[in-house]
Amino acid sequence: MVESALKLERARYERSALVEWLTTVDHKKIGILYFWTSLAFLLIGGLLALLIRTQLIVPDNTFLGPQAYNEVFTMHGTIMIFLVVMPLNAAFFNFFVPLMIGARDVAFPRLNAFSYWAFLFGSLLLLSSFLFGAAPDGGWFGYANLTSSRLYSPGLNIDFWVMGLQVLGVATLASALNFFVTIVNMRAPGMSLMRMPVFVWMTLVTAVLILLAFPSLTVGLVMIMFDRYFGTNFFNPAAGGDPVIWQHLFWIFGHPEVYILILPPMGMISEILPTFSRKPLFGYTFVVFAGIVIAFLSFGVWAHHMFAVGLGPVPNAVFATTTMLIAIPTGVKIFNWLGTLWGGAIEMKTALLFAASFIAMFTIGGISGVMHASVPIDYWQTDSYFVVAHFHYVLFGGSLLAIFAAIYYWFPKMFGRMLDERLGKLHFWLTLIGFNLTFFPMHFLGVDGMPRRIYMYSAGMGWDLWNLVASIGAYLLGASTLLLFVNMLKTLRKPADAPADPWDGRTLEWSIPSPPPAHNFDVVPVVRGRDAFWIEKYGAEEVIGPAPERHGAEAGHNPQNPHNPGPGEGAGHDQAASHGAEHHGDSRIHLPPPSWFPLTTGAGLTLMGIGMVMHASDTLGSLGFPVVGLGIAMVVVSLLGWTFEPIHEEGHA
Amino acid sequence: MTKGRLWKRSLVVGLLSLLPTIASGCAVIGGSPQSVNRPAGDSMRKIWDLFVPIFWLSVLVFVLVTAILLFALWRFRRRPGEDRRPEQLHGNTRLEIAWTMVPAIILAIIAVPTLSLMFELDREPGPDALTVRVIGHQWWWEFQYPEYNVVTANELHLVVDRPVRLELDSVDVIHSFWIPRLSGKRDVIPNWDNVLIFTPEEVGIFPGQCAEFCGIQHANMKFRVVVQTQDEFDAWIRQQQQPAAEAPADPLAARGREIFLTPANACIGCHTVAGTQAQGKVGPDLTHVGSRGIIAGGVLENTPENLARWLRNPQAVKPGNKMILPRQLTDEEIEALVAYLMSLQ
Amino acid sequence: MSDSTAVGHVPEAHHTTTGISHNKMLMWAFLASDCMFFGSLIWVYMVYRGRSLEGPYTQEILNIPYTSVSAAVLLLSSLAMVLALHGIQHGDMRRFRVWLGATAALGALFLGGQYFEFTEFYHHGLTLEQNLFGTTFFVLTGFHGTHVGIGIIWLVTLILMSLFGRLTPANAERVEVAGLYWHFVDIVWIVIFTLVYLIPY
Amino acid sequence: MQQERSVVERAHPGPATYVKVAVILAIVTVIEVATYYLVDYLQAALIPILLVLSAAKFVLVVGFYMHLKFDAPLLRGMFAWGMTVAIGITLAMLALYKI
Repeated sequence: MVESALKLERARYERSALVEWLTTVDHKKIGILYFWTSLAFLLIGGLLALLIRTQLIVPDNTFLGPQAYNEVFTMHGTIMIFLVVMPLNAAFFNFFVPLMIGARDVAFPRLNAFSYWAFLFGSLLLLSSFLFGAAPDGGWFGYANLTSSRLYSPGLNIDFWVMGLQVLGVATLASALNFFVTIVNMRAPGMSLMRMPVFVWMTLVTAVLILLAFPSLTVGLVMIMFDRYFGTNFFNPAAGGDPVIWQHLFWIFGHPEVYILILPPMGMISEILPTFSRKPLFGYTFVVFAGIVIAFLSFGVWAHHMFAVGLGPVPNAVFATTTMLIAIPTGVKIFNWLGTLWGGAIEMKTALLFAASFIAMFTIGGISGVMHASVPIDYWQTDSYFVVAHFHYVLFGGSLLAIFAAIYYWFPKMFGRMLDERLGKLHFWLTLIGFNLTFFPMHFLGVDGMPRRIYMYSAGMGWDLWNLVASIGAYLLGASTLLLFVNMLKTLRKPADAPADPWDGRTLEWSIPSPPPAHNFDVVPVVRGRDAFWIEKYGAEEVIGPAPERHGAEAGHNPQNPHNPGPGEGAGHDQAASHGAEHHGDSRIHLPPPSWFPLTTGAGLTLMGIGMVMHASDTLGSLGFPVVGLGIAMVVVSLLGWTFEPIHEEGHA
Repeated sequence: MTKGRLWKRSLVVGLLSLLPTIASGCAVIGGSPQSVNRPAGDSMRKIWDLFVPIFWLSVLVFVLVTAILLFALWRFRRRPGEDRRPEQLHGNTRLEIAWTMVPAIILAIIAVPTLSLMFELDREPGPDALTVRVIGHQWWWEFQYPEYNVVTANELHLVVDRPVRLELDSVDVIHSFWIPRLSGKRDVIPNWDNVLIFTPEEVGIFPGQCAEFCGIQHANMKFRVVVQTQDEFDAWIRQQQQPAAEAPADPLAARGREIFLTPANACIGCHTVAGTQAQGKVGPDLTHVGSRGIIAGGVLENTPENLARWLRNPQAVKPGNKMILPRQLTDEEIEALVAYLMSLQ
Repeated sequence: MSDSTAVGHVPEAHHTTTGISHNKMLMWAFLASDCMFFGSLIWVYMVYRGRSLEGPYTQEILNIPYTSVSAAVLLLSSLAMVLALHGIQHGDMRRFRVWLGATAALGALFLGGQYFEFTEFYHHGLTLEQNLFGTTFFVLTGFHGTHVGIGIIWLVTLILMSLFGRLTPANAERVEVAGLYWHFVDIVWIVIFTLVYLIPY
Repeated sequence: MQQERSVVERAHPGPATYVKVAVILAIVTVIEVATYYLVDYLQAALIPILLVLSAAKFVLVVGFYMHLKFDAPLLRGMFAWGMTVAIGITLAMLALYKI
């Protein structure tokens, strides 16, 4: 009956495949859009990295000029952070958070689609700068007053950067609001906060970080924009302005941003290690709590990016202390992952190899981070290649290795096909070797006093060998990443035969077919403990009580399924799902209909950014503000259409 | 080949391929002109002495974590065909407390010397300190010695064992002043009165460079520090205090002087030669340019050939730099200018 | 579905885990985020306070009695907003429309006042480019004004929707959410009024 | 939960309370503006007085008009978190710039 109801629903919105993707509000499809888009950007960002390493492979190289090099390293950083790691995290949020909490969709499906389209268009705006020969060239950190003054950065380069990031910021905020509400408000009955998978927890924490960190970036970018467009003095020393204000605004955003990039991957690791060790996460409460503490502290450490600015010893001492404090919860997480593996029955799948290598590589990055917290040592290491090594161990050795693990882990659920393990293992070993070959020598270059962001170095500096090694490593790393793509493309040509639960999974997404049906769950599951699906599979030996811990406003009942056992009655039914399914032809599963308005709103927003960039150009200047006006009109009309479109926002209702 | 063997073999290959990197790393790092592990100033020496124990502590932590990780992976691996479900262990509060405390204690141990050294590095030097005003320009450095009324560029002369107090300022964007072997960095920010204090402890020439991205030629915003004995330094100061020679005896240099001072050639719009009508403040002061070891923000050794190369096309040598010639100089003019500039000793 | 009629009358809030509706939670999360937005603008203003290199300076130009009236207007609009919400929650659509109209009108009055204030300042030589005070003042109060403007558009949309029968007491919560936004804009002005206008130099 | 909900609904204040709050807000505003003319008498006390008064207005609007006093603790927590971070960072910046 469920099927027939769905078919009816489907028929009403029968459209061509393209239109279906353009108007989809299904969180899984949006997740897949995020997935492929950010993987495409990974290729671009990786290519830029290879250009950087090619330029630096020998001293006095003239492969790229200084202007091209500055554009390349700026875009490499900006792309990898905003266009690759964040949206890859978002791909997994989108696809898996609703599945893991037993929901049929996110709280605001159309807002979710808007997030994606604004992300895509904002990214394209940023990338289109290459076509105009005006790629951003001020670094991903865009330090004022180099960037805020048209005297020091004429041309459209920085304008593209500011406008692109503003659009991406709106997309990110919308997405964070959505996932915050989804996780807090749409959990299946029995899924109390302390039963949520750690990945969901880290998504929640990340959403909070985004909500509180991004406004600071937005305000900073607004100020750069006003300085560049309207002659304001925010960062203008000639009028008494202080360019260091930008650094504060940027790093108040920027340090939480680091955790926005690394906490979701930590969540992925916390799902993958237990699955392949067939053991629950060791110290769940501590891992979750550590994540929350990290999030809280991350707003009090920003000036450790500014130790060399000369804030004075007292502020530096304060920020050094908070920075060292934040290392403690990080250490707790690492030990708990080791504790998870200990005593397990570890299956050496590719996903596990990546996840385990994350622990080791992230530890290196974490330790060098502690070195930077020591202010005098930071006076040496900051802006040297030592720091480049450090944050690549955190963001590649951390975030990306975990994301690779997550790809191998969740690909079957997303696409219904198992990735090739042989290719996967080859990918793993080449990545691990290539990664260390690329980035470990950068520590040595830091010791040898090589500063960051230099487009060339002279032969006499003694930096030749390690730059050569790093470049060779980078080519290896590039090749190994291609293997992932080969693997995915090869796998996608195979028939979709992945079982629902290929890894003996522990969380709810493995309880439904691979790939999941549009409505996710035939019947909203009832959760009887952590690792909800594991408990359903192997019985209640591990059940931590039949969900008595919920109380007050936290308590949920299940109006969709009044016959379903409430959280208190659920224990004892081995298959809650099949139990509920008999009861009703659920005519109330209705999925939100597709909509064009998210796409047009995102396009209108981006049009505003395009107009601002045009306004700064020599040739199209007079068209700029009219285009901005057009963009605003498009946003307003789309939002009106959005408001009056006849649907219920709640996808699961 | 079974999966287990593939895994083992790959592990061995992986580790072996890492070993040479790490082993040779220890042999081939340090010893370059900007290597911080050979400190030549008190400030960097103290930083390095703080770093070394923290480094070994870090190695210890990493080895420990990795050893536990690899052991656990090996010891608790699932063999082919094995299908066991281990005990579903959820945690251990005592362990948690322990591994919260251990990092906390390690960090506290690191924090104490960190904070004390940080305050020490900022301590004001005694009255005998040499004060130099360091001014960052896109993309070269200006050094002023207010005590001696001397202005120079790209080459900072200091006295061995005499504390120096550098007052840092920028005329355009943010730079960062860094002489790796002598001291840590300090940013050079417009309107900020930043100070960098240290004492050079070795005679010699130490390269440094800008460490904050400052635009297209950030990579070539280099300088060198010449640490001298007091006598050498005094001699250098005396030489720098001389006004530029009136009219050079050498006719070629005299011709160069004439070209240099012709307003239409625009040299004097940017450069100063003390005692002439050349009083521009945009580019480096050239009063004693002939006495310097490097030119063009440290890109070139100061030789007649390099100077000629620079004058022929500064944009080819250092693309994007601010020296724009109003017209291409002829070879004859360049020769004369080189003769004149090299005569400014 | 017959058994769902029992819950059919209950507001959609009951469909959620926490009992708080999605929309309301979204708005509160957004407001928490907006605290950081205005917080950032405000701290930059505070840091630059009194650091302008040339006039016109703050104390020469701010007109406290004038702005006090503006501030009172915005406070009154908040009162009108809760009364409108009370109206729709109790099924009184006329009362709802009158008070919501009053809210929007008072908001518009505030914006008009801000417009005249800005023009006046421009005539006295305080522009965006003139000095740090002009830069920070116009951007901070301008962004607040933009928030008020968006709020007015929102309120007017709600009135129109109610006239076309698209807004009924059953979805009074939409008004509550708009009200949360409106009151937030009001409290931001309470802070700005104190920090920018009243605290002397 | 049902019980708590009904409590919430009962506690919602009516128009009389709203008007009372508005009157208090008006009075506080008048006092604030009055302090402006009493700068010479209040001197150092002025800034604390103004901060307390505006905080009072802030709390009144958030508590009564935005119903936070009567609404779910979760919402209070969310808003408090945002305010805490914003105020904390503002104070830190004021300290860094020695204001």
